[in-house]
Amino acid sequence: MNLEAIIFYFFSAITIVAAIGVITVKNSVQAVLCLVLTFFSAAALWLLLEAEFLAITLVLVYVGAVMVLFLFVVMMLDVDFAAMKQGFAKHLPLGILVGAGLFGAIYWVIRFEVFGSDKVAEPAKHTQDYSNVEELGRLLYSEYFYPFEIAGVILLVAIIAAISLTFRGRRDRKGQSVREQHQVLKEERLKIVSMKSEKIDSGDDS
Amino acid sequence: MSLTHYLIVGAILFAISVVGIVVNRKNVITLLMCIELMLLAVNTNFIAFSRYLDDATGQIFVFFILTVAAAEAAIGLAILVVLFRTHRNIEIDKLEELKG
Amino acid sequence: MDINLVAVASQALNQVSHDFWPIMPELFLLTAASIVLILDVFSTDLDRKLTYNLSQFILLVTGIMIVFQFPSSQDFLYHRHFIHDPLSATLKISMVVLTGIALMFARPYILQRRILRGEYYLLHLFALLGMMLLVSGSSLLSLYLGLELMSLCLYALVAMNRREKLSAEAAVKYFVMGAIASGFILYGISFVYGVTGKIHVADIAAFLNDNEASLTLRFALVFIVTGLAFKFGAVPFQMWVPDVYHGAPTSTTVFLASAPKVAAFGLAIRILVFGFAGALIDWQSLLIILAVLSMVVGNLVALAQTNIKRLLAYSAIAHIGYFLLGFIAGNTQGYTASLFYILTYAITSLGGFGCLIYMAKGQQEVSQIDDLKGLGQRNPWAGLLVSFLFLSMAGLPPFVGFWAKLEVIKAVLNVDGLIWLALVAAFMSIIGLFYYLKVVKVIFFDKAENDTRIRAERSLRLGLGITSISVIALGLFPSQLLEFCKQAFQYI
Amino acid sequence: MSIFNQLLIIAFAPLLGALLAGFFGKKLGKTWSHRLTIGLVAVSFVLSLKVFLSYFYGDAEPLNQTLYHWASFANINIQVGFLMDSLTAMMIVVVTFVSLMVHIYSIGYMHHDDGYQRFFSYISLFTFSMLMLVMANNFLQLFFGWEAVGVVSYLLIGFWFKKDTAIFANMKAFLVNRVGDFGFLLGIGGILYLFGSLDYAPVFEKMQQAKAMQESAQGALSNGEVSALAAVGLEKSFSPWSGVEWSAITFICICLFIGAMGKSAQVPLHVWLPDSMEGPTPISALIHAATMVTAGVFMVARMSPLFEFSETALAMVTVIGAITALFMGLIGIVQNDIKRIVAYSTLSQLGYMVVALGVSAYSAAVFHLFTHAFFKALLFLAAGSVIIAMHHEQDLRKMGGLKKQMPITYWTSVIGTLALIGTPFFAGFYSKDAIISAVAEADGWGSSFAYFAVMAGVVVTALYSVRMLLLVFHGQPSMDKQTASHLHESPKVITYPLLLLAIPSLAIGWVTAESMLIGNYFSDAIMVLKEHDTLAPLQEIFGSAWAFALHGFVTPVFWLLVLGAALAWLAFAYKPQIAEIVAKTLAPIRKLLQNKYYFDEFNQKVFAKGSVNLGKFFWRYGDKAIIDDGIVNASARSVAKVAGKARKLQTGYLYHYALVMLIGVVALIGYLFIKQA
Amino acid sequence: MLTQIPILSLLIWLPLIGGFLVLFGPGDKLLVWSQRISIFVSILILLLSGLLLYMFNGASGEMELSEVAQWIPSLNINYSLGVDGIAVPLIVLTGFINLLVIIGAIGSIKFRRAQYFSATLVLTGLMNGVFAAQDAILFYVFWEAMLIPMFLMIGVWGGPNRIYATIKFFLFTFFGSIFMLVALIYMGSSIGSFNIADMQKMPLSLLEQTWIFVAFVAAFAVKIPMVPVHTWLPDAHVEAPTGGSVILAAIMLKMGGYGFLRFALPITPDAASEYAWLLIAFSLVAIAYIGFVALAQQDMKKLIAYSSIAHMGFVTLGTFIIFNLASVDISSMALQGAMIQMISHGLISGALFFSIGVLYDRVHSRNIADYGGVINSMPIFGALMMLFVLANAGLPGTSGFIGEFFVILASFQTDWRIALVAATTLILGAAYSLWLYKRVIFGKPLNDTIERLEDINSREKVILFSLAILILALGIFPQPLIEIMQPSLEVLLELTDSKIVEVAVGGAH
Repeated sequence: MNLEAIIFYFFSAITIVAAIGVITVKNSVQAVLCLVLTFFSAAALWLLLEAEFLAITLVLVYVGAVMVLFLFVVMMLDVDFAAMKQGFAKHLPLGILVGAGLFGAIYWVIRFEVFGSDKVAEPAKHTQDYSNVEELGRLLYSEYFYPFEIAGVILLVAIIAAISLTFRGRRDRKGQSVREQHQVLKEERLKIVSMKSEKIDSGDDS
Repeated sequence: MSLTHYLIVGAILFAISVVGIVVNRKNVITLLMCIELMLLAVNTNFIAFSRYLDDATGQIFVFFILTVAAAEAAIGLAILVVLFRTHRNIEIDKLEELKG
Repeated sequence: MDINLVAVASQALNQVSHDFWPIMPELFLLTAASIVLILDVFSTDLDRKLTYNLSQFILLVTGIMIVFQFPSSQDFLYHRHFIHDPLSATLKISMVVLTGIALMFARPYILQRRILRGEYYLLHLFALLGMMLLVSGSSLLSLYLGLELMSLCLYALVAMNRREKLSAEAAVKYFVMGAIASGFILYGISFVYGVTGKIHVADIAAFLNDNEASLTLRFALVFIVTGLAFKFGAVPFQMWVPDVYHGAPTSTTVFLASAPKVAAFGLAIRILVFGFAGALIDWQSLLIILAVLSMVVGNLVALAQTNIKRLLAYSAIAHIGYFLLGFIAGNTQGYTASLFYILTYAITSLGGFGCLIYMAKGQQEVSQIDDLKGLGQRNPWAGLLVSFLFLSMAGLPPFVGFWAKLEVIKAVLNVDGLIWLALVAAFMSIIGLFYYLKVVKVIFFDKAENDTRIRAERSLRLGLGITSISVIALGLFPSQLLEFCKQAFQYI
Repeated sequence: MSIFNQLLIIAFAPLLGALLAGFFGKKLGKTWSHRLTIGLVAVSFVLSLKVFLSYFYGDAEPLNQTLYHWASFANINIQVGFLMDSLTAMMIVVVTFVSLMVHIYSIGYMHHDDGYQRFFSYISLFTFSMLMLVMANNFLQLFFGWEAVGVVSYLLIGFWFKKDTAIFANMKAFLVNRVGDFGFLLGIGGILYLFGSLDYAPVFEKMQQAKAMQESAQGALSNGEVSALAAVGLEKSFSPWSGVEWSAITFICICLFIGAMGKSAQVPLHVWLPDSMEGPTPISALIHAATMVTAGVFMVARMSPLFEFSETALAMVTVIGAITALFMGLIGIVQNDIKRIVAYSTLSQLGYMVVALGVSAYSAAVFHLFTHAFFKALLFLAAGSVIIAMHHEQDLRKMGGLKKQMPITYWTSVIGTLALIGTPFFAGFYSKDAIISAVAEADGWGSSFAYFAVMAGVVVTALYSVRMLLLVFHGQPSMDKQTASHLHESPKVITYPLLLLAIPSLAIGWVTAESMLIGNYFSDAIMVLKEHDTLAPLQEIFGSAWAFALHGFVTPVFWLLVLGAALAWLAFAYKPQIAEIVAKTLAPIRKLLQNKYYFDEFNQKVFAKGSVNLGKFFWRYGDKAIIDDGIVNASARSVAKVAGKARKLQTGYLYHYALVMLIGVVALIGYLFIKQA
Repeated sequence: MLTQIPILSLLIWLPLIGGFLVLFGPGDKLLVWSQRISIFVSILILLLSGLLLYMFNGASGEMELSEVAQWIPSLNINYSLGVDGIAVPLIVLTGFINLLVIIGAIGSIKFRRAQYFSATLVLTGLMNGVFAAQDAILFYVFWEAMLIPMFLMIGVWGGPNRIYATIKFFLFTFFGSIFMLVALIYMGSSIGSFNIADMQKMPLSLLEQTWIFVAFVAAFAVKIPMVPVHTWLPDAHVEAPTGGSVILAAIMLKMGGYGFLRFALPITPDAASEYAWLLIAFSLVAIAYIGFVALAQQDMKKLIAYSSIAHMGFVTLGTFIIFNLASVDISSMALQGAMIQMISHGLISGALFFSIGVLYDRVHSRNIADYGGVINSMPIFGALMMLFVLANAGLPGTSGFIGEFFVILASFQTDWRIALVAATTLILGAAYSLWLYKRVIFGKPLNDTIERLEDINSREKVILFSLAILILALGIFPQPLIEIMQPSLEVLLELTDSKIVEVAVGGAH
């Protein structure tokens, strides 16, 4: 077993264990941290695959920004996490069954007979002067400028949406609705109470 | 290491995320995390293919997926906040007013 | 080297400016929406009348632009991420119109409920942008991004009624399920990429032309079809539909049930027909299962509903089943039929959900079927128009829904061995008829609880009028719309 | 005026009267209503008589002419037209004459009734219908008349629609007749099947050919009948149930005869006739004695060319007729209602006619029809006269001794009775004796039973007729004093018709017998095969009408008659105790007779109740339980149930949704794999 | 000049436009004007129907007065109209019944009357469309669209259980016709034309024919209706307002028979001939079984509804018996019988439902037990009702007789047992009709209400007398009607010859 294999298995194991941790640990904060660990080890795997730029990005952007956002929300929301994992074990068998089924199906199409090393040979490693960032950058700004623009719009939309959903300005103010006023029924506003007419004692006030 | 090895890692991550979604009955945040896991599986797939095809397109794709995932996470969390404000909790179990 | 760079840059610029025209509507829409966004921030008008009017104006201009640059050929642009063909233009026009009508319904609704207003309109515009990019996408990447742009806007729109518990619940469900579906599609795409090494639909088609579809590719196809089915709301990926339609603000439901369906149709065409034409047999058999299940489940469960929004949601599921019939036929005629179906259905369901806004009294929502009681008595015109919509959904002549059903059934009948599918469709439409009749029954036969005439805003009356009049007008003269749909597929 | 035009007037004059009285009755008033209708019927009668005489004395040729084409398409041509020959001529005279008498009589009888105009309208309408029936030259028109007289009879029986018994009786009459019509219609279907036409002419022509064929091949063939039919292309046959084969002719004849059984009230379809006495008495005279009920006899006689070629049908006719003749007469003995006695007598006499048809003595049957019309109408009208005098009391036991107060009625009744029982020289004698001698001659299946029946019938007829005469007109009055004090002879509008009818009852026999019985008066209308000609021997003993009557005194028939009359006198006038003793000793038989052999009970329970219950059963279990609840609503319910169940799948829990989605994906993948493999 | 009038289009669109005019013009607020417009339009329709009779030649038996315009060119669906001798009488009947229903509604509909007029007129236009359409899809559009106004009519103006009834009516009919639609599309797309005449000529294998025939039977058997898919009819009739029942019975049921003649027989003759025995059997069941069921009814409308089913049994019997008949004469007789039965039943059942409406308007009950002795206070009505009841029982001299007579006679020519069963109607028909009459009309007045009933007013007289006159006229002299239909029926008979072309088996000898 060469070094690459050792690294692969090592980080794969961490990735998977951490991923399992994400869905099993009780505390959400711990879960997020598990996820962070998963990302880190996955980044290592990506490095093995010579995707340096993305591996770095994953750590910087994803772990640095997105996961922090997660943590932020988890902590901001006043949630009782103790009660949050009840009944977990009860549904586990079903979950494992489904997961195993899915995995089995996937495995069948990616098994070694299909994508094994004798079918798909690993291309030669890149030479030292190869820059992953440069290659991606060139592609991104030439061939993929159009999707790149769309991605920008998506981020804009995410900003708008996130703000409008969470921003608590004083914009929910009262106002009049002409239509509602049109449709008001007399019975809804006016209550006629029948009362006995008071007797006027003649003579008293005269 | 053959392509299959990496794909299997992706598949396992994918399966774990799916199991997480199905098994988790309480916490919406965990759901969101499972979705992140799922995207991670996808990304791993792409990168593995990209490597073995010796073609950068897959990595470009991952780049965009990461972008979208970030935006998605933002909106997801915003929705979560809205949910918390209306329900005062984020338990999946209690999201059952809409049914039938 | 510097000179060289300048030369390259100017050359590139030339090329870009030359190619600018086809994407002009999208660019306009984006720019204008962004400008309105800024205007909105500084607007002091609490009713956001300006924003609404500007939004409608933008839609109008965008629509006109699309008409003016209506292509007469099929061009792949921007490194083949963008396709400019009659189909995309056709779908874009339809979506612009549908969005415009949806906004007409939305305006009074959100005014009433004090929902954040400026962003509400703008998110519609951005969603429309996403849909336009989607239907023009010609690589899996641009399709994916368009889809996400649309979806993200829709998630936000569903959650917009921030004080409403149901709305939040719906949004969570929609978001989670939508994200899972996206994950599935992506997973599928990753395999497509892995097998073919390509992400452009044309390249995939070429690959399939030369190679037999491997099991892995077909496996990937299942994931992609799953994602598509989710967007359509086809059984068994329909679970979100009733809950979201029910929980979302009605104005959002109006939108959700119309234009995005058309966009999803575009997506399906781009992927399945442009990309996977070589695997037609495979996705055909998958779609058959989805179609049958959708027709059966949609119609059956709709039968048991008492909530009108859920009823319409299940009916939407059933309609997707019929819609898929045209797709299943796997030929131009079938796609035409499906396009016709989805367009007419979008119009009809706009009106169908719109009438709920029309009927709403103040903040009270119309949720139960029984809330429509006596509409025919209180407001015969409105009663008639609304029942036109429901009868059209039932597929009765002389409404447009009939032609839609006729078209898809005809498409299926032209395929050997699928007569049974037509019979299933016919049979399920009987069950469908039952619950639509139930609604018409409530409108006309049940006694109203009060006799007050409904006084609705002009935009509501206009919206309802447009939808139901077009339902009957297109029912009497479906030819133009049919031709419109037909020309969209002239390059397939 | 051509004969055809005369026929038009004969038929349509009463219709005109009916329409006038019916639609403008209120405006016309009572007097003008009866004047118009009577006038128009009188016109009809006069022309009928003229036509009849032209046939009786003038040997006029039969006339067959189309009035209009009712329906004609492809090669089918169904028309409305008239066939006039000796038989029809005789019938129209009977119809118009009795009708005229009844019209006149009704002026008195219906005087106080609210529905006076309506009544005249109805009886004129009846006259029209009956004329259409007898003058038809095709089966469609025959059927039209056949049903039309039924309807008018229905209307007239239910004339007093407030009376529950009346409206029950009229419905019963119509329905029982419909049973007959059911057969009749099938018979017509058979005619079309066999002859390809609904006109009489081609049918008769074919049958004449068959007759000629058979006569020429007499003896040469063992089964002449069938082969003669085969020779003219009528050999088709039916198989009503497996193993039995009927020739088409037999089938047709039996079907047609079922029709006749309904109309002419033959057992077991006789049940309506006694009940029909709920109608006004003039109706009973006109419809239920003289004309309509004889339509069946007329029809069979008209169809003699067909019946002649079916031994089976003839045997059936004989037996049915014989049963009716005897057993219905027996009921007459125990009845106490004056009209019902006459009704049963009618049944019995109809039986005689039918027996005669059965033994191929068509002429005798028709002749009896002819004479019977007069004396039976007379008896009914006389009974009506009595009933008026008794203030609508019809029970014999409450009468008696009316002879003094009502001499005209009495004497006309006596004439009618004598005619009925077949006293020589009276009209009934000629016809009845002819029938009996024909039956004696016959050797077909059932003819010996028939002979016994008709002979016994003579005694029975005399018995109940004389009994009625004695109980009504002789003996001690048993009515209450109030009635007794007001007893008087009926007015002239009533007695004149009695007198006018008494004349033919007395004399028509010896005027026409020779020509109609043994002469060839009917030769152009009735066809008899040589070997069936049971009337032939009569020619030898007949001599003249006078001689035949004298000969009548020495036949056993006469003595049976005397025996019956004597028994009646003995039991009901001389020593009433005898009647009581006999009644006691034969109590079960008496009970049987009084209950009319339980026919009504049986029909009521089995057919009426049974049908309604069957209908209810079908409705409850077939329509409601099986189709509606079992299939329609149940499927709707089960769909709703499934829908409700399916709805539960939408639990509202996100993880379930995801699970379903997942299962969906896995299932689709599985499907893909399976398809692959 | 006359021949240039697009009379069929007028007959379809005039009532439709009139109906919408009434609905959106004067409405209920200006009821008088609604009434005037409706009556005016109805009279115009009747006059146009008369003009149609005049313009119609009919000697050839082919389609006449054709109008063709492109409608949906991409599907080759045309707005194509035309009539032959089968359609003309039905259109005239529709025009006639429409006028009567409008007149009848004036007195008996108490609320939302303008809408009722409008529904009636719209219905009339659509029904004319059904009879005149020469394009299968156009036919189907009218066929289905027609359900909507009828659905509303029963649902809005109907009795207490109207909703069940009207939905049942709608679903039953839809159930049948949706499969017909599939069949029509199947044929249309395989020959590229939806023209009915083209479909009649198209070659079809026996298997195809069988399936298409099943679809046709599903559609038309429900409509006519045949046992066992008849149960919607009694419910619909009982709950429908008088006018609705009249239209339903008089015209809508006829569409089933019309459909058999126009579609099932000529398009799928071999399948029809193959399964004729089955339809004959069901027809006989309808005649006998339903006759008994009618006998058990306690509700007047239900009774008449069941009797309608029994009478329609003769239509189907006459239609399908032709496959067992060799001679054109007798086949013509059977078809004539079926057609005349349709027309006549239109008049008679219409008249009976009007009569029941007359009673219902006065007593507000359809229960037989609530009546008795009506004739005492309503003699004119009693007399008319007598005629209708007798006509219903098939009395010669009324129109009710002819159809039954022809069909029984024709069926006798194939098998006398069929005729035997069919002829039971003579007894059963008379039994339920007369028993109804006896219980309702005859007898002593049941109570004060009955005793004080007013006889029919002049409006009702117009309706009932005109029907009575037609019933009698047709019964006494049906030849004009027969002449109109005969050539077309002969053409139809030619079309029922076998379609299957024997393919010569390649000789390998």
